[in-house]
Amino acid sequence: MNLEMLMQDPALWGLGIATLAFAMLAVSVKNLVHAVLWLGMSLLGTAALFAKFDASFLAAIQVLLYVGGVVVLLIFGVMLTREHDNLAAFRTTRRPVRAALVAIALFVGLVHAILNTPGLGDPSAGKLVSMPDLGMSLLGPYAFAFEVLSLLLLAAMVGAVVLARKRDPGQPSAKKLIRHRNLGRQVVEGLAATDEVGQ
Amino acid sequence: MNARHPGPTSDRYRLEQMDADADLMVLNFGPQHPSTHGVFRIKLILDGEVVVRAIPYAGYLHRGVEKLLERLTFAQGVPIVDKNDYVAPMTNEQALVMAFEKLLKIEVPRRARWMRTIFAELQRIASHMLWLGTFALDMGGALGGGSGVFIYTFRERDYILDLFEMVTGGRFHYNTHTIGGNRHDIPPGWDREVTKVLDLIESRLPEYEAMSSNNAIFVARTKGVGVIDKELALGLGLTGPILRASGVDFDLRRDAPYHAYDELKVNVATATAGDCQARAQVRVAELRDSIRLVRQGLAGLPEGGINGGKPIKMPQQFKTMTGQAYVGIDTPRGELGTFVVAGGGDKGTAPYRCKIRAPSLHALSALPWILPGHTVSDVVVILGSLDPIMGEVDR
Amino acid sequence: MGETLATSGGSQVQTWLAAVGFVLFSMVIAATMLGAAKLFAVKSKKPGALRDRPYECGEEPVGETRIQFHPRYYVVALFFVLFDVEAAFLFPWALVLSKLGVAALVLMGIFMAVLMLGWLYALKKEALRWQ
Amino acid sequence: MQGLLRGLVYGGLIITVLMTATAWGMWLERKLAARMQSRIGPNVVGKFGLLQPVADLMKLLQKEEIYPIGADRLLFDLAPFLVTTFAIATAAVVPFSAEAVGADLDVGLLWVLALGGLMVIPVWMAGWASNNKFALIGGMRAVAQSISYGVPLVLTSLVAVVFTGTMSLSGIVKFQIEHGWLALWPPGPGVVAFVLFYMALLAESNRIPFDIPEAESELVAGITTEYTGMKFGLLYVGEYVHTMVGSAIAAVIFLGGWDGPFHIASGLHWMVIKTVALFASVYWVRWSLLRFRSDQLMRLCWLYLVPVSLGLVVFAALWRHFVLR
Repeated sequence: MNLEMLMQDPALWGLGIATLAFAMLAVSVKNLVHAVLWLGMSLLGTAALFAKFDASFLAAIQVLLYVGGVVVLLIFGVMLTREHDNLAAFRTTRRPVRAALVAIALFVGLVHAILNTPGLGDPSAGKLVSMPDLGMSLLGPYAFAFEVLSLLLLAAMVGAVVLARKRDPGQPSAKKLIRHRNLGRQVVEGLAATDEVGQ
Repeated sequence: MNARHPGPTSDRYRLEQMDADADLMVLNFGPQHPSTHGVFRIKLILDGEVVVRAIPYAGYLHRGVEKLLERLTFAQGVPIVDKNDYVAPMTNEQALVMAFEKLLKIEVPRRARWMRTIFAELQRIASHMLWLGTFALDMGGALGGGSGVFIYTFRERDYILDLFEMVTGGRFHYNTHTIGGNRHDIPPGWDREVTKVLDLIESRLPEYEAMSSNNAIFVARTKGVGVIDKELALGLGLTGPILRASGVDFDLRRDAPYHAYDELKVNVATATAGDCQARAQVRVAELRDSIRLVRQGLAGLPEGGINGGKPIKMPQQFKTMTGQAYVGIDTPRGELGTFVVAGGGDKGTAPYRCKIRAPSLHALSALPWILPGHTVSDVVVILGSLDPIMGEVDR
Repeated sequence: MGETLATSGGSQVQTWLAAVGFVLFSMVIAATMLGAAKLFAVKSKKPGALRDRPYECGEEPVGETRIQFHPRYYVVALFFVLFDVEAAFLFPWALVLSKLGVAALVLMGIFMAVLMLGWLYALKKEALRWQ
Repeated sequence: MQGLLRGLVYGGLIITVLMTATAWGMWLERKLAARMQSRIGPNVVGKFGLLQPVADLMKLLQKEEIYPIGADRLLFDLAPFLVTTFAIATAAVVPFSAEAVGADLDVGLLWVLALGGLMVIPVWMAGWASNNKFALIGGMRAVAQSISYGVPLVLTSLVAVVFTGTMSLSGIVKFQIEHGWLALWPPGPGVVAFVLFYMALLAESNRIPFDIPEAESELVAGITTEYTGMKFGLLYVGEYVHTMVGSAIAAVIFLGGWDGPFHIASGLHWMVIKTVALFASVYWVRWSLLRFRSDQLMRLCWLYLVPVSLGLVVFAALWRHFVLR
């Protein structure tokens, strides 16, 4: 299996174009919820690509973690914003040139990395890596990285806890006080605007 | 919920406890909602799923009963109050009739008083049965275990309605109380039927308790939820099982006896926690005590007439009457009071003013105090534990 | 076909295609039902604003529906992803458990213990408390 | 392409049977519930009301489609479609017998878990797209609950992988045919894992006592509040199919799949019996219990189910390593 053969595979072209199209949709639609769902579709396309290259485990994990997990995380992220379905600011950037430069640099970097992957175009690279092999290498040569990863996950967990923790009620920050005044006004306005029946 | 109160929310759910990064949601709970026990509306202001503030609105079932009572003659008024507390209709009749009797200073025969006691306690059983079912429904939904309890308890309630049908011919609009006594005497063999039904209910009660009040999920849902403390209960004029669950040992049947309660011993059930679980416990205990009271009443039912002897001529008798009377009786929901001012209404043949003190209305007035800080799920449970009957609230 | 076990390491592409075919068929079923409904559903002659109003117990909806939600949902999702990532690493480990020595057990034990530390921390800080 | 064809053919067969089974599973549930409540249940359409599912389908097809004001029409339509699709597609890897399997993936277990995880997205979509507060709260609850119970679900499935050393569902069954059913043997971790898996299954398919997202006494009808006609029907069917497939998966992972007790007359029929029994038991639980509150549900999951299932994985690993060697 070399590069030329790959290039002539219609299924690969179809999946690749679909994945990219969904990705484009994800960054171009106005509606934030739609954007997240298109991103989910794009990730599903990636999973299909993995499956196409016989990386069963990776494909399943891609769906389990990215589509089932990260997309849900993003959905809840969207619910943390105030306007889910009309985010005009999402489309505009104040520094288009800088953004374009970053995007181009990233693209070039990725292409460079892909082209320099050892074994690309080498027929023997198509050999299957079975799941048991994966487990073996995870606990063999990459054991240290694996353990470091647990620390990374721990850090993420602690971060989540910090995010969730209620701030010390005795010492409210100035920003929070302002927010609470607004909340109080919301309560009062909510009552005033809707008490059409009586007291 | 007006300017005089600092706002029930102030000490229960402080704004400072809320997360600064979330919006409030205004959610209408009712009037057309599966668990408002009728047409009742609470406007909830939610922080996520937690109630910050609750504003109840009543009046969707207002029928102007009190005004009607000023237009109808005294005797005509009795059947229309049946619809007030439509779960225990007979108690409404009793309260109204007793107020008229007090106004007219009419002595009710002893047999009629005993019969009224039996009726009242049967109504209590029927009402609490319905409450148990609907309360389980609130927690288990129409698509779950709750509906099982609901259907079972409705079945038992139906048996009791059968008993009333034997006496009065009606299952809902009894109109069996007249000023000065009862209209229908109990048919022969009725007491055997009653005993049969009571035995059945008593034998099945443990099963229902296992499905509801003794169930671990039931306890988890009700314990510590919707606590009404003693001060709040007394301050809002709560009565009946809700007051007794808050640790106040007060029952009109024992403390200001009417009917035949002076001759029967009422065991008043109380609890101190004041939460939904305590209210459930008190009601179940009352259920058992009512079964005992009905049995005792049937055993000691005296012979004799059931009416005041000579019929009261309507409506001339009232024309010259003056004065006022208040009678409060303990219904399944609490103190149902009727206050009547005689003379003047509709050319003198009707009461000048008739005020009905509905226990459910007072119970619902506790909502703004106890809902804040609880979740939407708890709103349903708390509402169910107060056992409101909207017909009575709105009148 | 259909007989390959995980450990045998045979190509799965055809099996994946079969799975895709299965999914396609389920989509056809769902689409057929929706399409049939489009065909047979009655259409109101009087489309009314009142009927199309979102149900809010018979009252006019007050305030925004799509509001800013509480961050606690986000935190739960975060924890879910983290535990799922952990599980993702556990799966290959579980496959080779019988072939590896005690070292693999110990390594995985450390991995899980570190994560449970995070869980304990979350518990202690009541981050997973709902409400 | 040969694989695709196989998928379509087997898919056609399995899905048709599955949908039919689910339709009459609903009938069975209604009869069961009626019996439990001293009622009769459906008895008008056909003998014993057996044609009731058909009548329901006819009715739902004719109902008017209503889009609430402010609804996101695309997602509003897409949600029921995806719920049903995902629910059915989960069955692709389930081996109903040694032959009757749509696609015997080597990562079959992960396929099941991944699609089960995907289910939450259309459910949330339905809630969000309705522009209804009850639906939105229901949707948010549904996602929070499903992902929380997804953790013990994944971890208890891992117990099976630890014991069997394979992620293929038919591989798991074959292991059980050789070594005994996981729920029964080894006696300790297997049965606990089965109970936890069953609980997580109840939560994932939104059944009492974990039916918070569709708590009809508080959220009216949860995510389905604004849905009418066939779209409501699809959401409803999706839930039942999910329960049915979930029962089948539980039977495969823990109850030996198509293996008969003591290998007696192994075959498809045992799988059917086990699935229907589990399906009925889900509804037995449903019609007997009350409902938890959302925070109690979360606490139950994160405080007890997650650590217990993780401990179970460790225990299973030790068992596998030292006892089963």
